[in-house]
Amino acid sequence: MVFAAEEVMVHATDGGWLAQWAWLIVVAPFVAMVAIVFFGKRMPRKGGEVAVGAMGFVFVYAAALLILNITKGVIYQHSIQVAQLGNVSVEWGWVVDGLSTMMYFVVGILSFLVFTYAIGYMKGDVRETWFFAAFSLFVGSMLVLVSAPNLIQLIVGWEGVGLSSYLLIGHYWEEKENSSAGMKAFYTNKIADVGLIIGAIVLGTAVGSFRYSDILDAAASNSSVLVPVAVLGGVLLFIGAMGKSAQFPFHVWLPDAMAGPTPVSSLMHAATMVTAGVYLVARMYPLYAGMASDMRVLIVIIGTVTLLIAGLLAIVQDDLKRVLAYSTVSQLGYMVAALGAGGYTAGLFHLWTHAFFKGLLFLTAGSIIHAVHSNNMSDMGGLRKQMPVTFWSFTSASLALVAIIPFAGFFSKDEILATLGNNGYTWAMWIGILGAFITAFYMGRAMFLTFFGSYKGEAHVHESPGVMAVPMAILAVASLIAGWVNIPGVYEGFHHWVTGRAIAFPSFSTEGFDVPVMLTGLGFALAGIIVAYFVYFRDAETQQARDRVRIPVLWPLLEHKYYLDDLYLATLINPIKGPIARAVNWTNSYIIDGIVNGAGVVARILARFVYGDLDQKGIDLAVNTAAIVTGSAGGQARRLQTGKVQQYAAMTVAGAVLLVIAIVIFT
Amino acid sequence: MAWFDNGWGLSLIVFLPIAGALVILLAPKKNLTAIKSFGLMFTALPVLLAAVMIARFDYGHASTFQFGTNLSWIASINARYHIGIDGISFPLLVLSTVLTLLAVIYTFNHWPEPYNPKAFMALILVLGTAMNGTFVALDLVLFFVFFELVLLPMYFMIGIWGDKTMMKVPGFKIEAETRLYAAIKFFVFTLFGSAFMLLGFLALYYRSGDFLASGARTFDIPTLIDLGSQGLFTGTFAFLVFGALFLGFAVKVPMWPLHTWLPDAHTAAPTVGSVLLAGILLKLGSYGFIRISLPILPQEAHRWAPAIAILAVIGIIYGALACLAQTDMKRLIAFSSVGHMGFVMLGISTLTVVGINAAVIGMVAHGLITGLLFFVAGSMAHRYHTREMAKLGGNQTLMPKMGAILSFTAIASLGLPGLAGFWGEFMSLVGSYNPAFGLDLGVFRTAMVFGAIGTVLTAGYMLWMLQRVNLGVPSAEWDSHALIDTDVYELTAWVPLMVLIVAVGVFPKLVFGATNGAVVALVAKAFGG
Amino acid sequence: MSLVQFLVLGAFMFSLGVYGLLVRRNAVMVLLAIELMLNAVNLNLIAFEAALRTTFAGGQIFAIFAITVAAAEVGIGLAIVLLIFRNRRSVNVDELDVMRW
Amino acid sequence: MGGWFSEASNWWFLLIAVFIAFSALRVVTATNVVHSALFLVGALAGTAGLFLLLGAQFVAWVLVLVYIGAVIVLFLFGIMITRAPTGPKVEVDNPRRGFAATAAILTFAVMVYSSVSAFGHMEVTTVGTGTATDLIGSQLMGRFVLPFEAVSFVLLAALVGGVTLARKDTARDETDEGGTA
Repeated sequence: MVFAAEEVMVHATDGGWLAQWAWLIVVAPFVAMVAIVFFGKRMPRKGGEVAVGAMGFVFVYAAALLILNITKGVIYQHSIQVAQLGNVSVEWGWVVDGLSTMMYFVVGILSFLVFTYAIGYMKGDVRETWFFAAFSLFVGSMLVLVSAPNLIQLIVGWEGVGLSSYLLIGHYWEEKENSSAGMKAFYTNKIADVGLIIGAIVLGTAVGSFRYSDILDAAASNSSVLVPVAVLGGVLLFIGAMGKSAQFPFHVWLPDAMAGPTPVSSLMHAATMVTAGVYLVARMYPLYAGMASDMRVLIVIIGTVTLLIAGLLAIVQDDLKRVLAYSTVSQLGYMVAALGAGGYTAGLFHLWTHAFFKGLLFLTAGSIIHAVHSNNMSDMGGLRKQMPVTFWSFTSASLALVAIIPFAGFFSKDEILATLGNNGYTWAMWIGILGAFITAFYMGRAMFLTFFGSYKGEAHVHESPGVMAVPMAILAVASLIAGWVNIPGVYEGFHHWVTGRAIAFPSFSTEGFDVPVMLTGLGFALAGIIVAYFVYFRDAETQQARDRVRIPVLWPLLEHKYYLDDLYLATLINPIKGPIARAVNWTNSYIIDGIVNGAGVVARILARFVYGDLDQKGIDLAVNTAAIVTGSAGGQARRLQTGKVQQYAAMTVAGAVLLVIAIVIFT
Repeated sequence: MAWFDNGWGLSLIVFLPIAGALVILLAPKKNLTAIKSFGLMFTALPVLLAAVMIARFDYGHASTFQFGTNLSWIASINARYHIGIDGISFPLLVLSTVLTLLAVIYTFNHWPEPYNPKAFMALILVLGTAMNGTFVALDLVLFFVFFELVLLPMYFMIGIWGDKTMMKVPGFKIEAETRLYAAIKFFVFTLFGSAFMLLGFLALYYRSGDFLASGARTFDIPTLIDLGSQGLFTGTFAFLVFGALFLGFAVKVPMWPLHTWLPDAHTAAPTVGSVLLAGILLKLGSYGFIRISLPILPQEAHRWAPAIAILAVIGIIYGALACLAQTDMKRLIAFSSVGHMGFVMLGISTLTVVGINAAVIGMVAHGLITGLLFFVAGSMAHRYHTREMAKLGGNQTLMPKMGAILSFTAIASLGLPGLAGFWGEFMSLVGSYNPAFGLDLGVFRTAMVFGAIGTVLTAGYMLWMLQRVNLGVPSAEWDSHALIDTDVYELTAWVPLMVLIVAVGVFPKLVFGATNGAVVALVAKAFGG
Repeated sequence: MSLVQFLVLGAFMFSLGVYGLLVRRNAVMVLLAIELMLNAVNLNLIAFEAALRTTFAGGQIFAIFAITVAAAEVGIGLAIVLLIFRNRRSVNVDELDVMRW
Repeated sequence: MGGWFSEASNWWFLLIAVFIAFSALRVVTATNVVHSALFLVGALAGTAGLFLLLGAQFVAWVLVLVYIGAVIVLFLFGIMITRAPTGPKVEVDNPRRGFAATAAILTFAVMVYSSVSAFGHMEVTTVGTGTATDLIGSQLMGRFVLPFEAVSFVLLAALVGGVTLARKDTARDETDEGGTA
C-alpha cells in the first residue's frame, strides 16, 4: 500500500439540534431567492439585503457547525424519502460531517463576503434584483450539492450549480458573447455530467442504493457487487468532476466564464462551483482509495496536466480576470492531483486556502476593473497609490497563491508537493514544482503590470467604497492566516476536521515538513517572481525582455489556448449544430417525410387511377358520354332558343304534326 | 360517497366536458360570456372531482382499479362499459383534466382565427371527454372509441383554426396550406395506426374465447391481462398482435420513424391545440403500451423490447439533432417532444419497475412542461406574428415576464434536476442500465449512454433557442409594436403548471406515490418481478 | 249531310289559324288567328253534336264554354298586348325575344 | 258523289263553306289589321250560319252576339289603341312563311286524314226541330253547373286581370313626365 496510512478513527457526536436543523442553511438561500424574485424590486437595495442576510445566516450557522466539528466532532445524516420506485429510493437529506462542515463554512464565509461586496459592485446594474436572485440560487444549489447524502441529490445540486452559473455568466445577455459563454459553461458541464449521471447509475444500481453511506460501505467492505463496476464507476464520476472542476480537457469553459459580473467569478472560483468536482472526489474518496485505486494514476495525470497547461496559459493573458481564471484551473489541478495521489487532506486543504485567496483575487480584480473600466492589464499600471486597500489585498492574495511562507497557499501547496513525492508520484511532484514557478511568474507579471509602472488607462481611478473594501480586507487577513490551521507538527487541526466521516478510510497525513521539497518549492516560487520582476518591471520600458519570453512556437500556441476551443468547435459543436443537425432535418423532411408524403402521393396517384381511369373513364364513361352528348346537343339546340314565341309555336306545331303523322303511320 | 366510488365520479369526469359541449352548442353564438362560463364550468368540475379522487384514492392498493364500474354496453359483442383507474392512469387523468381546464382559461383571451368561440370551445370540451375517457376505459372497444374520438376535434382544430400560410411539401412540387396538410397528415397517420390497433383488438377478442371457461369472447382489459399473464397468447399470433398494437400506439407516441406528423401538426395547430396535443394526446400512445400491450402480451413485449429501446434512443438523438436545425420556434418544441417521448419509450422498453415508473412520470412531466412551452410559444407567436427565431431576440427585454417564464420552461424541458422533467429522464436511464431479466444488456446499456448524450443535445438546443429568442438586443422591428407582457389569463393558465413542475420536481412522490404500487404489481404479474 | 265535310272545313279554318299564328308579326293579328282556330274548334263541336245527338247537348254546351273562355282570352290577350305596346311602343312579336337564353 | 248534291242543305253548306274559307284565308293574309278583323267577322258569321244549319240556333246567336258583337269590337278598340300600322308598306308577316305554310298544310292533311278515316261514315242529322234552348239551359244549370260556375269565375278573373294589366300606372307615368319635362 502506497499510503503512509492512518486509519481515521470515528469518534464523533451526532451533533444534536445544530445538526438536525442544518437543513436551514440549505433552504435559506432558496427562501432568499424566492423573496427577491417577488419582492426584491421594491426593496431599497433591490433585494441585495435579503441575499446578504441569508448568506450571513448561512455563514453564522456554518461557523457554528465548524466549531462544533472542531470541538466535539460531528457525524450526522438524515434522509427523507420523496419517492420509491421498486427498490430505488429517492431521498432528500443533509449530511453534517467533517467534510461537509468544512465546505459549509467555505461556502458560507465566501458567499457572505462576496455578497456584501456585490452590494457595492452591482449597484445600479441593469438587473440587480435578478442578479441577487440567481446568485442566491447559485449558493443554494451548491449547498444542496454539499449537503447531499446521496448521489441523486448531488446531481440535483450539481446541475443546479451549472444552471445558475449559466444564468450568471450570461448576466449581460444583451451581447451574444456573454450568453454564449454561459452556454459554453453549461454545455461543457453537461457533457461531463453524462459521466457523472452514468457513473451514479452504475454505482447506485450495483449497490442497490444511491446513498454515499451504502456505496462507500460496500467499497470499504470490498463488496462483491461493487467489484465489477468500481473502477468504471470511479472513472465516470471523475469525468463529472473534471467538468465542474475545469480539468483538462474540460477546462475551456472557465476562462470564458469571466463574462459574468466579477462577484460571480469570485464565488465561482473560490467556493461554489469549481470546488464541486474536488468535493465529489473527496466525498467518494474511500472508493478511490480502495476498490477504484487502479484509476488513481489517471486522476494524478489529469491533475498535473491541467496544472501545467493552465499555468502556461495564464502567462499570455492580457485580461486580468483571465489570468486569475487560468490560475484557478491550474490550482484545481493541484487539488485533483493531490486527491489522486492519496492526499485527501492535502487536496481539501488547498481547496480551503485557495477559496480565500482566489476569492480575494477576484474581488480585487473587480475593484480594479470597477476603477479603470477595463479588464485588460495593458490599460492598467501604477494603481498602487490610488488603491491602497486593493493593492495590499492583492499582494496578500498573490503571495498566498504563489505560496510564500507564511501565507496560506504555502502550507497547502507544500503539503500537496510532499504528498505527491511521498506517494511515489515524483514526476508529478516535479511538475508541481515547475507549476509553482509558473504560478509565481504569471502572478508577478500581473502584479507588476497592474500596480507598478505608469497608468495607461483613461478612466479616473478611485479606491472602492467601504462595502467592497471591507470584505477585501477581511479576506486579505484570511489569505494570510487560513493556512495556519494545518501546520505539520504544529497544529494539524484541519486534517482532523475533514477526516471526521462516517466511513473509515485510509488517509495520508504529513508527518512534518519535507524540508527539501519545501525549500525547492519555495525557491522556484521566488525564482518565478524574480524573473517576472526582470521581464515586466525592470525592463518595462525597453520591452526587450518581454520579447524574449515570447518563445516562437509556444507563445502563439498558448495565445490560441492550444487550439482546443477551435478543435471542439470544428469537431464537435459546429458539425452537430450545422451539418449533422441539418442532415437529420433533411432526412426528416426528405426521407422519412418523403416516404410519408410519397405514400400520400402514391395514394393520390393510385386514387387518380382508380378514380380517373377506372371509375371515371370506365364506369362513369357511359354516364359522362350521356352527359356530354346531352350537353353538346343542348349547345346545338340552344340556337333554337331565339326567344321568339312564334318560332316556338312553329316548333310545337311541327312537332305535334310530326308526332301525329308518326302515330298515324305506325298504328 | 358510494355513488362517487361506484363509477359515477369517473363517469362525470369523463362525460361532463362533452355535456358542456352540447350546452354550448345551445348557447347563442353572440353570447361570449355564456360560452366562456359553460366552458369553465364543465372543465372545472372534472378538476374538482379529480381533486376529490386524489383525496379518496387508496394509495395502498394502487394496483386495483378504483372508482370504476362495469356495465353492459353492446351485449352482442360483449363490449362493456368498464371503467376504472389505477395508479398508472390516475396521474394521467388528473393531468388531462387540469390541462383541459387551463386550456379553456387560456382560450378566453386567445381565440384563434377564424374567430368562432362557440365551435372552438365545444371542440376543446369534446377533446376533454375523449382524453379523459381513454385513460379510464378498461374495455378495448371503449378504449378504441375514446382513442379515435380524440382525432375529430383535433383534426378540426388544426384544419380550421390552424396556420394558414402556404408551405411547400419538401421533395415535391406540391404547395399546400399548412393547416390542411398538417391536419390531413395527422388524421391519416393516426388512422393508419389505429386500423392496425383495431385489428389487434379484434384478434385478442376472438382469441380470448378459446381460453375463457365460459367460451364467451371478451374485450375486457383486466380479463385479457389475466389471460396474458398466464402466458396464453403465444406464437405468431401474439407476435402479429403485438406488432399491430405497436403500430397503433407508436404512431400516437410518436416513435421514430412514425413521428413526422407531429412537427407539422404542432406547428400548424392553434396554441391550445398544440398544448393538448403535446400535453395529453401523445400520452395516449405510451399509456396504451403500459395498459394494454405490456400486460396482455408480456412475452412479446419481452421479444420486442430491444427494438423499442433502439427506436426510442434513435428518437432521442434524432429529435435533438432535428431541433438544432429548426428555425421555427414551435417546430423546435414539437421536435423536442420526439426526444422526450423517446425517454418515455425507453423507460417502457426496459420492462422494469423503475423504467415504467419513469415513463409515467415522464409523461406527466412532458405534459406539464411541453404544454407550458407551447402556451408560451403560442402567446409569443400571437404577439410577434412570427415564429421565426431569426426574427425574434431580446424577448427578455421586451416582455420580461414572458421571457422569464419561457426560460423557466425551457430549462425544465432540458431535464434540470429538481424540476419535473428530470425524473423521467434519469429514471429511464437507471432502468435501461438494468433492464428486465433476459433482455440484452449490451443493447440497453448502449441505449442508456446514447440517452444520456441526448440530454446534452437537449440542453444544447433548448439553450440555443433561449439565446436566439430571449436574449440579445431586440431588433428595431419591434419598436413600433405594442408588445404587451403576459396578461392575467395567461398567468392564470401558466402559474399552476409552473407550480406543478416545481412540485413534482422537488417531491416526485406526487406521481410515484400513485404509480409505484400499480407498476410493481404490473411488472410482477406480467414479467414475474 | 256527311260529318266529314264540316270536319274538313274546320280543319281548313284551323290550319289557316295556325298559319296566321306562325307568320303574323302584329300581336293583334296573332290573336285574330287564334280566334280563327277557336272558331274551327267550335264548328267541330257543333258538328259532332249534330252527328251524335247527345241527350244533354254536350257539344253545344262545350261550344258555349269555348266561346266564353275565348272571350276571356281575348280580353286578357288584348290587355297584355296593350301593356307590351305601352312598354315597348310596338306590338311586333318578332321583337319580343327577352325569353331567349 | 253524285248523291251529295241532291241534298239541298249541302248546297247551303257549300255556299257558306266557300264564304268561310275565303274569309278565313283573308284573315291571315290581309295586310291591314282592320281588314283582317273584318274578314274574321265574315268567317264567324259564316260559322254561325253553319250552326243554324246544324240545328244549334242558340249557339249560333251566342256566337253572333258574343263574337261579332263584343269580341270584334274589342279587337277594333285594341287595334286603334295600339296604333298599329295600317298601311301596306309595312311587312306584316315574318319570313317564316314557307315553314308556317308547310306546317299548316301538314296539319290540315293530318286532320283531314284522321277525320276521314275515323268519321268518314258518319252522317249529321239535318235541320229540323233543332235543339231546344231550355235543354241547354237546364243542362247548364244542372249537369254542367260546376263547369259553368268555373267558367264564370274564369270570366271574372279575366275581367279583373284585364283591368289590372291594361290600367295605366299613374305613378310611373308621372315620373316619366317628370323625366321628360
